Parts: sequence; C-alpha cells; structure tokens
Amino acid sequence: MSMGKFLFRRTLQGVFVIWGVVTALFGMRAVSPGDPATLMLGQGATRNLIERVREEEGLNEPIYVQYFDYVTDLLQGDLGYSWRSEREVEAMVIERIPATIELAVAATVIAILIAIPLGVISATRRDQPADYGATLFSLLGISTPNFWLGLMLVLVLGVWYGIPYPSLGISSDLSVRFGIGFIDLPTGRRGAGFVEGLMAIVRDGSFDELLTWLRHVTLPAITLGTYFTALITRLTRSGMIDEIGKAYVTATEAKGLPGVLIRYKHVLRNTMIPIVTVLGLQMGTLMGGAVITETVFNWPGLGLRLIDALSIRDWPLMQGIILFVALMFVVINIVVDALYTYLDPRVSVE
Amino acid sequence: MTETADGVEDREPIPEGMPTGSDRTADAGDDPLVSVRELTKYFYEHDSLYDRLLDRGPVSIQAVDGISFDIYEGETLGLVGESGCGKSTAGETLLNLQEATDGSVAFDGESIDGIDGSVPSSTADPPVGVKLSSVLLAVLGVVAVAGGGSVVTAAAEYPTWIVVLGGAWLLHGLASVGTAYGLWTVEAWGWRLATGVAVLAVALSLPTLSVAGGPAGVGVVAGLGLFVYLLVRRRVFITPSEFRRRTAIVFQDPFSSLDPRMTIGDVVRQPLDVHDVGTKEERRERVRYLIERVGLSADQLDRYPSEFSGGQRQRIAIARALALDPDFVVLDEPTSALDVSVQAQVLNLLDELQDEFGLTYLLISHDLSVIRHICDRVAVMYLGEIVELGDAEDLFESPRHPYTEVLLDNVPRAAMGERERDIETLNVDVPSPRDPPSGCRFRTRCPEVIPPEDVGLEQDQYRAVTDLRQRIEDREVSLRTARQQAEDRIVAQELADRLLEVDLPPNHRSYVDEALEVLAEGEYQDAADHLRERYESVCERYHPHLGDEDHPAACHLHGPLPEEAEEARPVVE
Amino acid sequence: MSEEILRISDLSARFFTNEGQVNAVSNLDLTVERGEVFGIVGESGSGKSVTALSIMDLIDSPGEITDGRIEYRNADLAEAVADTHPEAVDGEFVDLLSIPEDARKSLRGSSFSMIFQDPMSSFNPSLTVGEQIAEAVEVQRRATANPRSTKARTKSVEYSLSSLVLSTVLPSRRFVTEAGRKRAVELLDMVGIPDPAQRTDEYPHEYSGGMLQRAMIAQALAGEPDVLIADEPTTALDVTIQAQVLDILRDLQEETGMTIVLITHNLGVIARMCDRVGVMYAGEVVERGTLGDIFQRQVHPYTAGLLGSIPDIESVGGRLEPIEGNVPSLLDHEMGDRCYFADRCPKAMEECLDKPPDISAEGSEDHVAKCVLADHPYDPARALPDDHFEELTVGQGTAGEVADDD
Amino acid sequence: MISNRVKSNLRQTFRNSLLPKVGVLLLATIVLMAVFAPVLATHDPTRTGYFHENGGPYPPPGFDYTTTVAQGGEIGEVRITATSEHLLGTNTVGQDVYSRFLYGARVSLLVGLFGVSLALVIGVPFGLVAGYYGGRVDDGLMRLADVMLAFPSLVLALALIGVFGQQPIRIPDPIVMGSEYLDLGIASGMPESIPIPGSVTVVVALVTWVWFARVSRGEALSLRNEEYVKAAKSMGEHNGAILLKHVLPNSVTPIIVLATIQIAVIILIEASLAYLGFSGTTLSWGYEIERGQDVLRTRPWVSMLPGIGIVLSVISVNLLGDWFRDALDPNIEGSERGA
Repeated sequence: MSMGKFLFRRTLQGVFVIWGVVTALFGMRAVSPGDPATLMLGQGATRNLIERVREEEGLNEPIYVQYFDYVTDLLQGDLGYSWRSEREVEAMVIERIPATIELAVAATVIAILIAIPLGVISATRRDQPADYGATLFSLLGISTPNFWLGLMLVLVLGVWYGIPYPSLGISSDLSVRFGIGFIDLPTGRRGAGFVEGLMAIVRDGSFDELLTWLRHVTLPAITLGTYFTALITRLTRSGMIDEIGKAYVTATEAKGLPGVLIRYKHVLRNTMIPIVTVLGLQMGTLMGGAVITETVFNWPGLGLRLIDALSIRDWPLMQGIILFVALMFVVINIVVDALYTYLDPRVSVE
Repeated sequence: MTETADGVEDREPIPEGMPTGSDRTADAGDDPLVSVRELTKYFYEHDSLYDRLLDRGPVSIQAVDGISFDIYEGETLGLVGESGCGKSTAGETLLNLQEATDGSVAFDGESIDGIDGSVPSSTADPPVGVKLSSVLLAVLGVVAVAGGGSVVTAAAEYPTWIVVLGGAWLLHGLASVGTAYGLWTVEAWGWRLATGVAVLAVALSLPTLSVAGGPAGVGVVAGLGLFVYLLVRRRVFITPSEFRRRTAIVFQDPFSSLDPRMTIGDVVRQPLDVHDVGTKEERRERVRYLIERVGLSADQLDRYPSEFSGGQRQRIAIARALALDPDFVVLDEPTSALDVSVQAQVLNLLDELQDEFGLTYLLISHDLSVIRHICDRVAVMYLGEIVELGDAEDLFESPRHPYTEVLLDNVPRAAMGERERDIETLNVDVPSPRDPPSGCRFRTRCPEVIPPEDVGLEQDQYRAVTDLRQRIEDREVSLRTARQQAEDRIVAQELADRLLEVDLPPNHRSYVDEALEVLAEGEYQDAADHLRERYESVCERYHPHLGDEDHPAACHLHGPLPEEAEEARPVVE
Repeated sequence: MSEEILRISDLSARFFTNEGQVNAVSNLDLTVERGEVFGIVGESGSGKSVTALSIMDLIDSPGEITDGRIEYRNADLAEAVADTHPEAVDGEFVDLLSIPEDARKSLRGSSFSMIFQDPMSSFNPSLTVGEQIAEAVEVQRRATANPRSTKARTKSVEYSLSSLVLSTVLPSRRFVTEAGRKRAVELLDMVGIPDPAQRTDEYPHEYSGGMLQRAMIAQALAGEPDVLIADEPTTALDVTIQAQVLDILRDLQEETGMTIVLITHNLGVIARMCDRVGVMYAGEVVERGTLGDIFQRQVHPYTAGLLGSIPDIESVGGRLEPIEGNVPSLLDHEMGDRCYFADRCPKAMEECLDKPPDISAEGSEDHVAKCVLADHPYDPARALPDDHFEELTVGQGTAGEVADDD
Repeated sequence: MISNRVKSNLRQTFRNSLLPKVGVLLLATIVLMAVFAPVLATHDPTRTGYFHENGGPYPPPGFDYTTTVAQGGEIGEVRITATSEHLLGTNTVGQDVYSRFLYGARVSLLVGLFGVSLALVIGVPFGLVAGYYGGRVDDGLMRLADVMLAFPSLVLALALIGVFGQQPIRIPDPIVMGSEYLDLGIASGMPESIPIPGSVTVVVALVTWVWFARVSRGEALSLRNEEYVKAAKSMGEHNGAILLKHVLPNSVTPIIVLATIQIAVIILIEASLAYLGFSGTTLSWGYEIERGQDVLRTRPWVSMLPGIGIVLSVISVNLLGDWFRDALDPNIEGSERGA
C-alpha cells in the first residue's frame, strides 16, 4: 500500500473518531441538566421568549432530528453561536488557537531537548549518581500537579527571589484571578506574540518583541513541559534498558562496533520507536495540561476559554473547543503513525 | 516396531501377522476412528471494519487447504512438515479447537463439525448457509412461541412453562443469529436448551391439539421441525461433551501448556472436574494414579508447574490428556521443546501408554526421526496440503514425492560417514501461504519440475529460467538498482548478469534476453508472459491431487497427468 | 594442520543470580586446531553457549569469567602486548583474559566472529541488512587502515559521538562508507544470496530465516576472522534450510581455511560438520576426541546415553535407551562434590561419589574423558544402588532453567 | 490469586532497592493520616473564622507577616506571628490548615480508590470479553477506545462534570463518635460525615476505564492462544469458565500494575478538577490550592501545604507502581537472567 492510501485509510479512521466525538458531545449535551434556552437567555427571560427560542433553535424537535441537524450544521462548518457572547464559535475558537499551539510546542521542545539526553545518560550509567538524579527528577515530574508547580515557580522565582516576571507587579492580592500572564500585553494580536516577535525581527531587526514573548512563555512552558520531560525521561530510560538486553545488541557487540554507534545508532533509534507512539497518545494529556496551565497563567489560549465556557455552561463554545482539540489529536496521531512507519521498517504502511 | 530394542518385555505382545505394526490399516472393513475430509482452515488478515469500508477483501492465509485422511483405531499417524506448513493448525482444527473454514471431520463414524465452544477467531463473514440457517432458526423460534402462545390460551394449565420456554427458545434463536454474525458465541447449553425446548413444545402442544386445533398444530409442527432441523444442522449424534471426553491433545510447549497458577494436581484433575466424573475421592485417586503412571511422585501434587523441568511438565500434560481415558490423542510436537535425552524418555512413555490405554495417536512433528520411530503411517504436509501419505516403512524407504525425498535426504544422520554423504539442498525459500504457487505448490523449489516438451534444457538451467520468471512475477527485481549498477551499459545486460546464474544455450539465451529487454522497460507483466509462453511447466498449470491408492503422492511425476497435458508429457532424466 | 589456534584451560564462568551462584562453566579444557571444525555438543544448560560467549568476551552481568585462561595464537598480538603484559604472553599465544578489555574487544570481528541461533533477533530490525554488514566491514577496514602500530592492533575502533552527530549532516562523516557497502554486496553474494545488490537494501524482516542466517554468516566473514564461532546456527531453521546453511558453512570453511567452533545440541549436525568434538555436561567437557572417538569409541556413559537417545531415521526403532533423570542443577550449593552425572549414570560406582573425576586420556592423547571408567573398567560389584539419589532428585526441576543458555 | 513466584519477586525487589521501601513507608503514613484524621486533627476542618484578633489568618512558623489595621481611627502596622494553636496556620477563611490537610488526604485517597475500583469493574470484563472473543465485540471496543482517547482525559472529565453536575456524597465517619452506621467512637468533635466528590469519582472512572479495557483486552488476546487455554478447550471447558478460571487470574498482574498507576493519575485529575472549582466539595487539596492562589504573595502557605500533600501521595503511589512493575514484569526478569 502506498503512503497516499495509508493516509487515506488513517484519515477515514480519523473521520470515524471525530464522528464518535461529535456524537458523544451531542449525547452529553442532551442528557445534561438544565434547559438550553434558559441557559442561553439567562435567568431573567420571559416564558414567551424562552418558548420562541426553543422553537427557533429546534429544541422542541425530537432528539434524532436535533442530532441530524447538529451533524448537518457541523458538516457545513457551522459550529453555531456562543450562548453567552453570541459570537460565532468558529471565530472564538480560531482566535485562541495560536496561543495554545505556541505554548504546547514550546513545552514539547523543552521536554524533548531535556528528556532524551537525560534518559540516555540515565540508562547508560545505570545505578550511578546521574541515574539516581534523573530518576528522582522524573518521579517528581510525573507526580506534581502542574497548576501547583506553576504557582510554586512564580512564588519561588518571582516573589522570593525577585526575578522579574511579567505582570507580577500588576496583580494584587485582591484580584479575582491571580493574573500573571497577559494583562500587560496589547490586545488585538494573534496568539501570544511569537509571530509578532518574528515579524519584528524581519521588519526592523529588533529582537525585543521575541524576547518579550520568550519571557512570557518560559514559565508556562516549563510548567506544562515538566510532566512530559519526566515521562519521556522514564520511557527513554526503561526503553534503552530493555533494548540493550536484546540479542541484536550482543550480535552488534560481537562485530566489534564502537560503543557510540551501538548506543545511539542502534539502541536509541529503536528505543525511540515506541516512544513516538506514546507521545502521540499523550497529546491528549498535553492538551489537558494546557487547560490548567493557561488557567494558572491567564494565557490567552483555548484552555482558558474552555474553562470560561464550562463555568457558564456555554455548550456550543465548549463543543467547538473540544471538537477542535479532538481534531488536533487525530491529526497529530496520523502524523505520528506516518512517522512510525518511517522509523520502523517492520511496520509497512499496511 | 521390530524387536531390536531391549525394553520389549514390558510391552504388549506383538500380535501375529504384524511385523511392523504399520499395516493395521490392512484390516479391510475396519472403519476409521477419525476420518478427515477436505479439512480447510484459512486465517484472514485485513478484516476490520475499516477494511470493509475500503472494500478490500480480506487476505486469506491458507494454513490448511483441503486435507483428507483416516486414522484407524490403535495406530499412530504421523503428520510431518516444515514450520508453517499447517500441521499444527490441522491438528487443532481437527479437534475443533479452531473453527474449520470448510471440510468435515467424523469421529467414530459421527460427524463432529459445529460443536460449540471452539476458540472463536475473527474470520470473515460466516458462510451464507450459516447465516440463513440462523435466521431460519430465529423465525422458527418466533413461530413456535406463537404456536405456544395459542396453546396457552387453550389450555391454561401450563402458561408459565410455555411462556418461559418459548421465550428461552426465541433467545436462543437470536443468540444463534448473533453467533453467525460473530457478535458472540453460544455455549453448548444453547444447543441443549433449544433441543429441550423443541421436545417440550411438541409434548405440550400435543395434548391440546383437540382443544386448540390449528394453533396447537402449528406449535407441534414447528417444534418437530425445529428438532429435526437442529439435528440436521449440527449433524451431531455424538454430543460435544462426549467428543471432548474421548479426545485429548498434548501441546508442544510444556511451559505454556500448564496454567502457572494451578497446582499440578489441579491441572490433572481439571478434565475430571469439567466432566464431573466420579466422586471427589475417586478423582483424587485417579490423579494420583496418573501422576505416578507418567513417572512423577504423587507427593508433588501440590506443587506449581514452575517447579518442574520441561520433561516433567510434558509428563504432567500427558497425564492430563489421559485423565478421561480418551480414545484419540493429538500429540502436537510433544518433544520438540525437549532435550534429546528427555525426548527419548517421553517417546518411550508415549509408546507404553499407547499399548496400555489402547490409544490412537495423531503425532504432529517436524522431526522425521521421531516420526519414523513411532508412527505406523505418515502424511507429509507442504504449504497446507498433504503431498504424500503412506505406511511409514514404505514412505521412508521409497519416498515418491520429490519433497519427501528432499526432506529425508536433508536430515543429518548422527553417524560416521555423514560428512561424505551427498545431499541435495534446495536453494529457494518456502513461498508465502498468503499467495501459494499455482499448480503444484512445491514446484518453485522442486528439483524435478517437469519442463515443457522438447525444451532442451538441463534441470538446473530450466530451474534458473523459472526462478527468474518467478522473481519477475513477484516484482522482486529492482530496476532502480539495476539502472544504477548498469552505469553506461545496457540495463538488460546488467539484469542478465545479475539474475542469471547459469549459462544457457544460445537460442534460450537470446529468448531470455528478449524478455529482459522488455523488463528493462519496466513491463514486468509482459516480460513474465514472454517467458511463460515458452517455459511454462505442467506442474504450474495443474494442481496434482493425492490419489486414493495405498501410498499416494500428489505429484505429476506419479499420478495421472491431466488430460490436456497427456501428450506433452516429457521424459525426465 | 595440527597447529593449535585456541587453548582454553581451566575456564570457569559463574552467574550470580537471585537464586544463588550458578556454575555455568566449570574448569573447562579444550583446544582447537587451525582449520578444523570443532564441535561442542550438549543439552540445554550444559554451558556450551556460555563457553562461546566467553571466547568472544560477551558475558555480561550477572555473569563473570572467574577463572582460567583462553589462549589465542596470534604472533602480531603477542608482539604488541609483550611489553605491557608479559604475563599474558606464552610464545605466540596470548591469554585473552590477562590483556586489557580494549585489546580484547579489538579482536572481535577480525580474530573471532560469531553467528547466533536466532537470525531474526540478532539483526537490528530497523536498519537494512546491507548497512549492518557494511558496519562489520567498516570496523575491520578502519582497524587495518591505520599504520600497523601497536596501538592499532590492541585498540578497538574509535568513533566519537560528535562524528555521529556530524554525520547526520555530512555524509562524508558517516561510519559506513561506499566501499563498505560494496563489500557487503560481495559478501552476500559469497553466501549465495540471489541478487545481492538489491537484497542489501532490504530490512531483516524482508528476509526469510534461512536467508537471514546466511546474511549473518556474511556479516561474520566481514573481518576474515581466524575463528568463526557458530552458536546453534541451524536450530531455529527447518531441515531443508538447515541443510543449505550447513552446506554454505562447509564450502566457506574449505575455501577460506578458517577455523569453526560449532555449537549445537544436534548430533546429526556434529556428524556432518565436525573433525573433532567436545561433549559438554553440567558446565564441563566430559569427553572429547575425534568424530570416531565420540561416535564409535566413546567412554563416558553420558556420550553413550546421548547417542542412544536419538531415534534413527534409517530404521524403525523399538525402544530408545534414554538417559534417566533430568538435567542437573547448576546452582553452586546444590552441585555437591561428586561426578555431576553420577545421579543419571547407569554405570555409577562408589568412587563416582568421592569427587569430580579428573580428565584422563583414553587411547590416543586426543581422546579424553572425565570419567572413572577411562581408568577402570565398570565393576558391577561397586555399582550404586538404584535409589541412591532418589531423595535428591525430587523437586530440583527448575535447575536447568536457571542457566538455560539457549 | 497471587502466585508464590510473584510474591517472591515482590519480596526480592523490595529487599534490593530503596525506592519501594520509601514508597511503602510514605503511603502507609498517608493512609494512616487519612484514616485517623479525626483523631489527629486539632480543629474541625470545616469550621471557619480562626483569625488573628487583627483580622488576618494565622501563619505557620516562619511565615510571619505584617498587615495594616485601623486601630482607634489610626492606621497602623501589626505583625502577625505563628501560634501553637494552629500548627500550620489558617487559610483565607480562617480554617485550620493542618486539619484540612489531614482530611484532604482522605478525599484524595478515597476518590483514587473508588475511582479505580469502578474503572476496574467497567473496564476489565469488557476488555477480557473483547480480547477473548475477538470479532465484532473487539472491533467495537477498539473504536470506542479510539474515541475516548481523542478526548484529553481532563477535558472529558470537565465535560462529564457538566453532565453529572457536582454532587458530593457524604460518607459517615466511623472514627467519630455519633457516626451513623458504625461508631468506633475514637474521636469526637469532628464532622460525623465527610463529603467526597461523588460525581468526580464516577467521572474519573469513566475517563480511565478504557485503559483497563485496553490492557485486559491485550492480555486476553494473548492468553487465548496460550496452550493451557487450548487444553482447557480440548477437555470441554466452556468459554465462560475459561475466562474465569484461566484468563482472568493470569491477567491479574498487569492489571494490578495499571491500577496502581491509575490511582496516581486519578488523584491528579481530582486535584485538577477541584482546583478549577468543579469538584463540588471544598474539602480537597486541589480546592485549597486554588483558594490560596489569590494570596500567593502574602499567604503562600495556604497553597503550599496541600500541594506538598498531593505530590507526596502521588509519588508514593507511583513508587508502589514502579515496584510492582519491576517485580512482576517478566521481560525485566528475562533480561536479568539471560546468559
């Protein structure tokens, strides 16, 4: 089977998954308590008005008609309107995507850069201080809730050691949310400033904006990335140890091949194969982590919007965001699978 | 079983007129204990929901492809072949541990197919017949309930009974539909229940015939119909339980054939528990007897399998197989995982037990020495088919199929002079059972392929040309590599250098070169066709069948050639 | 022909496991002559694979070579290490266990190479077969490319991490060169792989088992080794494929004159391939001699038992004469101070219980056996009673698995 | 259910390495703390208003702070210092931090335990049946798993909370005198029942069951080809009996390992939900962290202590999981033994 066919097949599979997600979301909304029209209009609405909205929105139709309408709308790319702000959900989702992607990519980059070397060192120097250190770090990493980690980083670095961090000075003890993130950012930009930063370099050779972005992103990215760093470190370590025990490694040693080649060209490469899959599956955890991290740091991404939508039970907005997240997950996993076939020749695109 | 060995005294005296014990089959009129006809087992790949949506037919792996043989009481039939030839699958399918794709097995003259409780496998759609019959069964269930319902109105004495049983009947019908579509499997109770219901429906409807007339008549007819139908569909006159009781199997891997969480006492007692044989005390006695009979100490009954060595575990597995005093035992590579010295112990034990318990064996093995040592008759399997079947003596002394010859020839003998013995080795690998060769399946490796008449090539030259064509057909020739390697030479020339390893007579060489030129253009199909035109063998066109003579071999060199090829039959040197 | 190339004396290898110390190989003595095929035969757990790995210096924790000498005849090496490690040198022989690890490693591929039982798991699944063979070629090319300095002969090939990183962008820094690949194709051709130029770019899973075993032989030949150690090379293969592979090994041996140490449990393979044979039991060589010594004039009851256990394909057999009992425990604390075979031996006598028997010559100097029967004839009067070992044998079943070397 | 071999492996690994010991010790401490929270607590954890006379919450030792107060028309600065009455200070609404820390352990552990049990009950039978029978049931399960995995577990949990609402369940506390069902009467003056976030428990089970289904499916899939399963078939054992007698007992080991790891995951999810304000109970470490977030600069202890609680309990459970895996995973044993 060719790569094209493989992608077609995986995409088809993805479409089914998304359909499942859509159905699940619809089902949840259908069984969740509270009348949508009332939620939409707020408590003060008159009975007449509520009844009119119910009629308009098709809420009086039988459930399967509602489902059919819902799926048809989605197929036409219509995610509906937010119940509260009455803006198009699509726009509300799209404007928040870049910031989340910036955060997620930054976290992933940090995780991979730190975790793989750490895992290799840990596995090749088993039962030495470096290994103990890495093991302890990874144990702490997977056991620390990231919202707390974020707060502690701010507390320790910002408050106690006085390392300047954006907007720390602005927030007060009495602010509703402990605003650390973007109160000082000008509004009206896409994302959290990475693109502008790059553009500023191109435009007038100034690195200031990018550095500003970097200062903003560092703590959130560390907060989000720690769990992954820890996870990948553990996976790399145990994967390498498993792999080193395999027969082909002995055979490779018997050839007289230098140790560097055995460790990196042979063992690490094969270790990465399962790790890639795990990472694909863990993208969901990354998204979940992003929700929390964005809330802690007031990062203007999808996660923050999701929490807002949830707290006021704005179902269309919530569905739109979750659907997008599921779509991301499916796409990433198709990419991961394609990558997998490249890494592991045994898995042909069949 | 000539009297060469010392250990004869503890064996049954050898009956008269049986010098080798191998011609028990000669007792004409003896019905076989096990009779296998056209047994077929395919496994399917690419059979998920998505594959169906993408409309790709499932790929079948033809593990066992239409094998037939008989096993007579008291004999040992050997099933020998290389790994992947389907011999183990054949053994498991025969015992209905895997569902057969096709074919039938009769045990003691009674058909056993359709026994519930085989390990389900995700096969393709069930055969249309099964689907239809299950739908029919469900409909019958509905009719019977309707009939039963009218009986209820007529004779109010039995309302609860009939409604409950009718409902159960209906459920069973639905269950069967589910089974047919692979949704779930029905246990054997389903069959029993349905039969019971059918009988009851008739019994209950009959007395009310005079009262209810028509409706009760429907009940009676439907009930009887269902009962007959069940018998016909199952063709089971031997109950599943009896079949399981009278057969047993010993597996290859002594480390996986015993549940690590059961003590060996539990392991050996399990068959007795399943069939609820005897009292607790009797079972315990039986287990002690068996364990000691296979050469272990009864003190060890409380130990776990991990505390025993491979050979000891295999003895435990044998004790378990014998627990119900079966008639027929499938031995699936029983000694392959054992060291030679332990293998010999186990072989001796099996031999003793056969006489003592009056067992019939099907011995599956890749080890020809073992086969020869204990088998009376032998079937040789290759790629899912039986290629030769005969008395052990005959088959080993004068093999008829070229594959059997090669197999026998290639076994290294543990004797002086082995270094000097000339061996003919096969240089081609076994083809994939996903896409077995046309005609004779062995032809891609056969040293005695029948060339077309007047081709005028030596066997090795002919072989080289056929191999070349095979590789072109399989698209196994990389033109890219050839083009790179050719540099400034002609690609066809380069291909010839790479692919042809023997010199051909000039006229053949130029013919082959023509084909290679076509190939160099990237036209695989045309190049293969060109070669096939001149070099196609009868072995490729016609599938040889196993005859029904005493010692049949599925090979065109022996059996009658297909008629069309009759005049083209060449003389093989 | 009778020049010794390998002299192993008093070799002991131990594994320190959770269950205790496992004496995988004990006081093993054997010599291998240049150009011969020396067979080591034994059942699982007899220590034959551990012996092979010891020669290759591939024993990993928790295993360890605790004692003995492995002497290898190589004049160049002897000269190179004479100054730094005089105690290791004995004429042209060098004791491999007394020279530095790095020097020992440098012998892999060029002096000793090895083929393993399971070809599928002995190749890296994610690199092409050609690449892996080319690596073996490259190791040797790089080793000999240096001027023949002392250092070059006793140091393994260096390749730094930075070169590896650089090689991802600079093809010229790659470890495997074009020349290496070319040679890999030649090697594949040598072992009879059809169309090697194309096969070299395929991955191990695209090969059949027999083909892959041939590819492994090709890989082992890359450094033109003095000694090829073949550890159960055909055990995982079918009969017809086994015949192919043995054929190739035989042809190659005749062509190149290399020495082969062939390890197998199959006496048929031994009979087909070997000049001389060592029979191993419980970590010891219990008997060794020429093929005829072992097959026709065997002294040790174990050798006889082994031969009696094999069903004969040439004739319909009656009862086999197996060795009773099970493979013994190799746990140090369970081994006892006696002949380890005595509990299964049909000819065990009282003196067998005293201490492990010494190795003694029988007939020719080359034919030796570790058995009292080599010196005394069997005396039924001193035979042990049948139930002498009864209480010892119960429940020692797992012993064989602890040091399972297959 | 647990074979001798597994037991001896567990013992061996425990003896040979430090981490399992730390994990067991830590977990035992936390469990004891949770069980005997009413005994160990100094104040009713739900009682508010333990403030300094000048209005601020009490700090724990080392966190003394100054605050401005209006005193008799004058505005002056007052230093608030730690008190032995409230060992670890009080929080923003004046509840005793130490007592709430103890009770928080109860909520975390109970949600972890109940959540995992529920997930086991849903996931394992489903997975075993799917893996053993294969076919369409299996196909269905795998597709369902695909869909479940496409939701980030926290996001799915949040959405499900939207469906189920935030219903706490009050569990009577047998340790406390006057408790309804079982009255051990060891402690008094404490709440007679504690609220655990009920819908959260259900939700975490719904989010994690699919992992149990996947693992037990994989086990059943490989076990059905084990020869002892085929042997059971060959003697006429029914599928249901085989599932119970052979397949389930032999899949227990990996399921235990997974369950341990999932307890850690569930504790983290519960804390996150509570932090985001969706758990329905205030007696939770996560909620406490959220509460302290607004005053992080001036009253850092309010958030710090519950966070430490979460980290320690998750670490202890993870250590236990690592120990089980190291001891029970046959692969690892094989690689140690290979000669």
